[in-house]
Amino acid sequence: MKVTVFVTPKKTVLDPQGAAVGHAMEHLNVKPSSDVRVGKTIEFELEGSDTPELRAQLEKICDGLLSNPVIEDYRYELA
Amino acid sequence: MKVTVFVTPKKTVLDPQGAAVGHAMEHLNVKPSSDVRVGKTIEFELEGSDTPELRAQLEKICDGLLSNPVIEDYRYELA
Amino acid sequence: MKIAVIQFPGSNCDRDAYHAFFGVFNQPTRLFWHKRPSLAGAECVVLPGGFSYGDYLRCGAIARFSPIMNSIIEFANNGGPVLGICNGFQILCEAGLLPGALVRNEGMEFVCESAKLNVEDSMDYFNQGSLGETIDIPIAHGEGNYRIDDDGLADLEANNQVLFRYANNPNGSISNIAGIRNKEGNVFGMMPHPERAVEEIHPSRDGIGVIKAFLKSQMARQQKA
Amino acid sequence: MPTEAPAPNPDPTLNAPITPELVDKHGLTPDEYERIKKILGREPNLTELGIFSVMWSEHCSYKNSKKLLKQFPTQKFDEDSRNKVLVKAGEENAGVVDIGDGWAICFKIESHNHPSAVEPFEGAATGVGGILRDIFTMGARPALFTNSLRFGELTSADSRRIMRGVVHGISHYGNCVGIPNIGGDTYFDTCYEGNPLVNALCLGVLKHDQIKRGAASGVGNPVYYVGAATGRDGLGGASFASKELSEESAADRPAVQKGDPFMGKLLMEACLEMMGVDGLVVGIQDMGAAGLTCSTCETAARGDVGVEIELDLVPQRETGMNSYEIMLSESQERMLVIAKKGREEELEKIFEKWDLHAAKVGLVTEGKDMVVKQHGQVVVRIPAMDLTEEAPLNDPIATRPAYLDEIQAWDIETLPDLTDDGIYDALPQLLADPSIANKRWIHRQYDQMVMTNTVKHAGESDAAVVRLRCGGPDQDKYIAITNDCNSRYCWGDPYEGGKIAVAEAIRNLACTGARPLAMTNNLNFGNPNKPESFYMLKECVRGLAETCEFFDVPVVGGNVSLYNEKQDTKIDPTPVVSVVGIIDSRQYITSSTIKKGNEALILLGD
Ligand SMILES: Nc1ncnc2c1ncn2[C@@H]1O[C@H](COP(=O)(O)OP(=O)(O)O)[C@@H](O)[C@H]1O
Repeated sequence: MKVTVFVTPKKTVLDPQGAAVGHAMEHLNVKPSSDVRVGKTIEFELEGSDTPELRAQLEKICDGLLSNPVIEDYRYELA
Repeated sequence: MKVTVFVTPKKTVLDPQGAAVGHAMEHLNVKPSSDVRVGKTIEFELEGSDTPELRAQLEKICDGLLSNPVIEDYRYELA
Repeated sequence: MKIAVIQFPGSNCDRDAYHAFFGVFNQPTRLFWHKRPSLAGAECVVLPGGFSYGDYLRCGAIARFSPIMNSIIEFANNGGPVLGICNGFQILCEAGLLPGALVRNEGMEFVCESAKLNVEDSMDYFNQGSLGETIDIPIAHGEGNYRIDDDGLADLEANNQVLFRYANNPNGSISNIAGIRNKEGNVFGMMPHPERAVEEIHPSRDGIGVIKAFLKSQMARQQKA
Repeated sequence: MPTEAPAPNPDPTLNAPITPELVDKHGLTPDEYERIKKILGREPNLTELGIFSVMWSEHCSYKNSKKLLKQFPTQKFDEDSRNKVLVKAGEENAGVVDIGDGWAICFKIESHNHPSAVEPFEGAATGVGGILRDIFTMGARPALFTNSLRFGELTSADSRRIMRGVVHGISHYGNCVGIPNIGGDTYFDTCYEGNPLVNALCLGVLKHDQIKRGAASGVGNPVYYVGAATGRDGLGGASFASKELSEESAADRPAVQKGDPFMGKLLMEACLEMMGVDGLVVGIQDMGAAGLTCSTCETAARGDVGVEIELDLVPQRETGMNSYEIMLSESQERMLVIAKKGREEELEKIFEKWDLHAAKVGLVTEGKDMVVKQHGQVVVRIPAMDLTEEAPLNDPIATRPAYLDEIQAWDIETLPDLTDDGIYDALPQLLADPSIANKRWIHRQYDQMVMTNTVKHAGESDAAVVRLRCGGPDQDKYIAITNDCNSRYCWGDPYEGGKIAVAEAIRNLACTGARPLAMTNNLNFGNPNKPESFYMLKECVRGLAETCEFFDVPVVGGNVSLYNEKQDTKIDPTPVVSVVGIIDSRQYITSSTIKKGNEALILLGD
């Protein structure tokens, strides 16, 4: 099963990287009409199927290892 | 229009961050059955609608600024 | 040679490079802010180390689109000498003036230490005859892991484009590569900092030889042209 | 005369009546509240209460420690001596000491313990950013960082996580701004489990005539806000539950500030460039812990003038922020600048060059009030001097802990002597102790060589040595710096432990060839309201002060971090001492490594 975890900076947390990227985009004449937010994706395969146990395990690694709950949110997709 | 750009390390390129994450996951008893790849998402809003011109503009910033074609692939979604 | 040291927002070895080229080598040297439209007659360009644009996105990715980069690319394509140190090397790769790319160190940590480099026989002045077999030059980077595909690597080797290799690879670079040049021999990039090894108080003075080799090789090239 | 009451706040939640519960939540005692009412001649509104609460917190007012700190010598005894203190402790953001030939150094240490416990990476990184701003605010170009770290034992996974985060955070910020981190000390002990100490020091160089003050003056001079936009960062990290301010959930209000070293670097360069222009800057102050509040009232108080700002002009990262949130935000990388009237354009141009925004937010005014407006209406009016100077000074009770008698009665002679063979077992055990073992894993992550002035960095000598380029090639100067504190000794005997910390620092300097110049310190202690904890602080300070006097080493600044307690554990008293020395000749520089072998080893002292 393919797992993709999406980690994004919390809305209220400063995203200096996003700000710098937005600035650079303007230099290339693309003007975003919102803040730019830069997040992470983590992709990997897992043996097994979509069970509550597997989701519990996944949540354990998402919360703390793959994302920092103090400043980031996460969601994941199974395919 | 909401733009999300997904940037991932090319399969053939070493991903030290992914390797480190995979290793850490094993410490938490989650054993991925593949390499772990860490990518980036860049999210922002753009005025306008899904036209060939807009896509051309987007491609210009994706290729070179948002991703480095030597080591990364990208794709984007418009919503 | 009239030397331009480029300052990008977040460059932080710009003054160090200035001090080495002007203070130690007595070359006429000027700092150039990245928004300048031209190189104003500079004969040699140095892209210093640091964290241009905070290393956001990828090291060098945003600086590569700075206004002055157009002039630098044109300058380099016309055979003008360009030296990129650390972040400067990363910018040159992003700009396509040098092949390959630099990614996170294998150990995921920033590394600052004096590194032993094996000198390659690459071109005039950049060879064991003038630099010695090994030199000690400080490194300080978190993303110095040099990557290139197999064909690219074969090309580099076939054309003797590798300048230095790490004796003890600190970052996972392919083929222990620490510094390279372009095929033509006018664009140079290296992760180690030669400007940190030029004075008595520094851990070594091997940077003097490296900077001299760069200046001499470029003067010789220009005389030939 | 009562100060005129502000208009009702545009945000109705801020017009709530002040109840004893609200006062308590703001960490103010009923007595302190009475004092506030007396100063204002009326009840404060909620924004004003918030402002008093941060300014009268221990962090800003030193209300529990100020009396003790008065024991520290602030100037050299010898009136004609070289190396006088030019800016004394407490006068400005950091102290300044003469190093000869018209040059001076400016340095200070500061803690970021609690933020690092909550989010090790960001907490440590913003600690470095904060101390950096304190130094360049004085007009000095930063030349080095050092740091003192204390963690729980490495056998604990949580301590390892905190240590990794802290070290990465320090290296991330320091490496990015391009200032070498050349030394420090690190100890591991269970008493720091969950309560790590992260003390960061920055030292800068300047000429005497470049010293800038954090004082406002000249009625009509514009007040500028420069740097990052204000967000809701740090709110609720204070004492107030942010929930009561609006309906939004607390989860959306991070107490953790996030640093942006890239912005920090740009801000530093822009400010140094601006301060280099003759007469352009009248006063300057960074927005540290209490942000806009602290910088406006302190600049006004130091200049004995009034300052008026309009919050609508303050760059904001989030929408709908009310006056309480804006005034108390702890967003990083911001500065307040008072410029010379008529030269606005010059200033704005410099910030434009560095892609930074300089927003004119107010004026220096007649009178003595700090006035804050929002949407054109006055929402805060407080006499600035009273806010900064009239904070209560406490005399907490000190009681000697009983355990001290017990452990001091212990006789070392009761320990059996090591057998000859035992030595071979004991030595590797000692060397394997993380507090004694090599710290290369830490300092290898710090750029120790950027600026190319590092002569001896972490691991090479008892104190780190840097060259300061003071003008031409023959005008180089060399200084040494060391951080020290063995908290075990302070736990065993706070007075002697304090003395030992200073003496060790001075020995370290002597060993590198340096003469001590001045000291800064970071007092990391437990809750001062607990008599036994306060006793430890009191005795440690007495030991430190006496030793400083003995060696004629003035204290030019420092920081106090109290309340380092977590449930049932409290940290051992940890007065981190950092002494800077000057090396009169380059030949005196000595390292602590054996050179070629076959050298004689001589033991001095007993
Ligand atoms: N947190 C730190 N940051 C930078 N350098 C450090 C740090 N901790 C220790 N060091 C360096 O490592 C060396 C050994 O540290 P330590 O054993 O604590 O010092 P000491 O020699 O005072 O006992 C010293 O030179 C010190 O400067």
